[in-house]
Amino acid sequence: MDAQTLIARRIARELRTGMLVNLGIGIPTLVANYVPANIDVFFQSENGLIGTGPIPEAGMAHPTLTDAGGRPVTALPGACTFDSAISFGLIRGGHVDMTVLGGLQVDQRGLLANWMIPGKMVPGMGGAMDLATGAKRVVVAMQHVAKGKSKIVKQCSLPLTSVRPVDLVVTELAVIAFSEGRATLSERAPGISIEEISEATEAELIIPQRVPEMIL
Amino acid sequence: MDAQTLIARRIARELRTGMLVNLGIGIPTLVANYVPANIDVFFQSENGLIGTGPIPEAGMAHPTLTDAGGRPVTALPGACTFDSAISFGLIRGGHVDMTVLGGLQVDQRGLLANWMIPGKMVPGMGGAMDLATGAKRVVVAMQHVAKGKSKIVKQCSLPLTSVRPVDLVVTELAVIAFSEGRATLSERAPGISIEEISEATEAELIIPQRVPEMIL
Amino acid sequence: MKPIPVAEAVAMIPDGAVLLVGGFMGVGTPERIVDEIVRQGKHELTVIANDTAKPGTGIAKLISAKLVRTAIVSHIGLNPETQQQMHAGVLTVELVPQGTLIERIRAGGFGLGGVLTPTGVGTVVEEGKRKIDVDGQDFLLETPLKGDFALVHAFLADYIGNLSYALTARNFNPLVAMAAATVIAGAEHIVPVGLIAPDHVVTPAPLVDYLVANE
Amino acid sequence: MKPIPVAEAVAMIPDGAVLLVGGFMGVGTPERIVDEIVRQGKHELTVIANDTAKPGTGIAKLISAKLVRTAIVSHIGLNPETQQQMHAGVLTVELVPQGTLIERIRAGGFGLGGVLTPTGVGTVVEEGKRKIDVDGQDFLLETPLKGDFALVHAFLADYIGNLSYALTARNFNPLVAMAAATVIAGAEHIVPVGLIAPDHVVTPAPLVDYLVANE
Repeated sequence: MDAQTLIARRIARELRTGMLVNLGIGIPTLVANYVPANIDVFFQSENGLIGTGPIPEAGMAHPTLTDAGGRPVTALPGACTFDSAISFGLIRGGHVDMTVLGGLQVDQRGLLANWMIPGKMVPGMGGAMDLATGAKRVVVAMQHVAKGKSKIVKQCSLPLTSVRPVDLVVTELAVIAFSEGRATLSERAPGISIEEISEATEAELIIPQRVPEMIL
Repeated sequence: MDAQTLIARRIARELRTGMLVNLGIGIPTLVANYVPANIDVFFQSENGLIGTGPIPEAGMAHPTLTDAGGRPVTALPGACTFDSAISFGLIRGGHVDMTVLGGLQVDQRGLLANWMIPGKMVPGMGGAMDLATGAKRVVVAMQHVAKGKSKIVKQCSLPLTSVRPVDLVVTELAVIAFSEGRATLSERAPGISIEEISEATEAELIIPQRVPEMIL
Repeated sequence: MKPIPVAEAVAMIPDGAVLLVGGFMGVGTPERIVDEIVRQGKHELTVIANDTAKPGTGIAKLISAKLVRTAIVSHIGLNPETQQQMHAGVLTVELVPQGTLIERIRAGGFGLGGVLTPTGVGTVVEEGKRKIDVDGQDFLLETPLKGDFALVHAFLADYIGNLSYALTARNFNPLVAMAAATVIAGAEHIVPVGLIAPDHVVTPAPLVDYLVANE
Repeated sequence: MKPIPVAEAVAMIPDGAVLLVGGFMGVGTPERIVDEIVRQGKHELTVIANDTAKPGTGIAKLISAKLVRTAIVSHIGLNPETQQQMHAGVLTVELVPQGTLIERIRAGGFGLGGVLTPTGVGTVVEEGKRKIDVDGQDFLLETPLKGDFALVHAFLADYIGNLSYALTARNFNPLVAMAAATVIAGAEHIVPVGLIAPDHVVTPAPLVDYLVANE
């Protein structure tokens, strides 16, 4: 299983029936492909849709039914649409039960940087700051290491997305949970040792006596 | 013509095609009966309706089509409904071109008191404070004198509705316009002399050389 | 979401709860839920709503049954019982301008820290509140309102909880549905999923916790 | 309200105007109005909108034609030309979190003094802004945004200017229609008065100043 698939599958196991879930672009989007059987969730697209379904078959799209990137989507029965003020009221007001966001860095208190690299491309924060600040639960989907450097750092060197800590980071190596300003290694990827994770992690991790393998 | 009819008819002459107009309870409500021919205005009911029509015929009402007092109304073709946040966004945001409100007192700068008499009944301000503060033009419909006392006063003794001055007061005796903190007698009711108005008015009035009679 | 009996829905509300209630002079208030609250005799309630309606309708039934300790409303003029209980000191009434009230509820539901409104500046409404100058104009800082339960009345609901409203019965309903920990909704008609067009849904299903069955 | 030719509508927009534009990645932007602005070559525009779309669609056409001096948006990541012009110093881009941006526009249209949001606290977004403590939590005071013209794209319009929107093409449109001195709307279909049900109208007719004819 490649890294992205592993991360998406593991995060999909966080879904519970009835949840309103917002998926960011990149790896987070893949989570929708692995919703466990018997789990029914609502996917929100922040451009104004709840009940987002899969990408339409060729020739069956409509130009006014799109995701946050402007790409065609479908809507499931029971879907609803709304304006951007309501969309972000749902997000900021804590009505979104879980958001899955990409990450550039997460520090050991759980603070996330995911929206810009100074001096490089500045795409704009879009909805990321509102999602990271307002969603009931924030899960970060990212590779553990980029260009040889840990993305789970002692302190973010990149501009923060929010000062509200994330709840969970899932990488191709580990699941790390954040609470009360501390990072705890809670699961290992299949076949990955605690030592390998520690070595790939700049942040200080609390390592419990027993660190189970991810169930995917 | 009785006082209320005279006031309502005179105010109706302030209406212009395309205006969005909100009428308060009491005399203001009567204004809708005297809209001049060839003038098309939108009436807003702040409980969530634009395009309010007349009271329905017996047996032709619906319990969910009501005015701000909860009484049955009709809706004209092209009417629309909305929630209370939008309704007051229209009011506070200056999208209501004109509101007609009842008054207890208006002072010579144009400040209005119309929502409570301390020690007596306290109905609550409802939408009056938002209307007096936010509508583009505020017109007060009231009797000139109550219980022998002028209602156009030097300074309001009753609690203010807003510190934003009203634009026009229409009584059964006169039309008084307010601008730059001063009250100007701009019209007399038919058959009423300037002296009669001055005598019935506690506030200082600017009296131009020529004060025409109201056209009704 | 299988609709539940109204008695079961109301049984979840404890004495002392803060209720956000839809409706405007009784229009758009969930009457069956209100009736059941009276039947079960929930006490010491705080009611946040536009008004206390007219005797015999909507929120007025809660007032008449003396179940309300605090009412945060914009208007009580059509309900003499509210006035009597207020003067007798058994009911605390906080009067809020209507546009401010609905924005405070919205701020509560939309995760905002408050509302900056020109309404009430220079009047008794400003007492005890912070004034904030923005570009030379004064605004009152009005704080968010939230509730333990929202009581919502819709025209159509579907079986996952999407709601749409009828005409002037919409009023406070979509806003209170955003601002409470638990949302209980009644509807004139409960229809299969997919029968309310996506563009006509006003309150999205995930906001609704319980749908009251039409028995 | 008789619909007017798009050229006539756009002729009212002066160089240097502040435009509030509906749309999200080009979906729900009034393309014909945008095309006409390009044809008439309106210069030094300020555009307030969610994003600058992708090259060849919506607001991106204004960027490509170098008509925009300032863009107040939440996202420019899908439009490399915006980035190039920004780096070349010919285009000023003010990046605003999306939820803050839409609330600032709403505040402008709804007569509020600003928005108190937790979004951006402790990040670069808070630079130069007031922080307001409400009940022990910090919020940023974000100021209202208004425009000279709103450019709105609806699905249905009726001949007095009521508007309804289709699916995700709604987005910023109903909000920008509240926040501009003059509102110019285009629609997929213009229908007789009465054909849009009152509950399905999203933008009330009195807000719309000009309706663009479908030629």
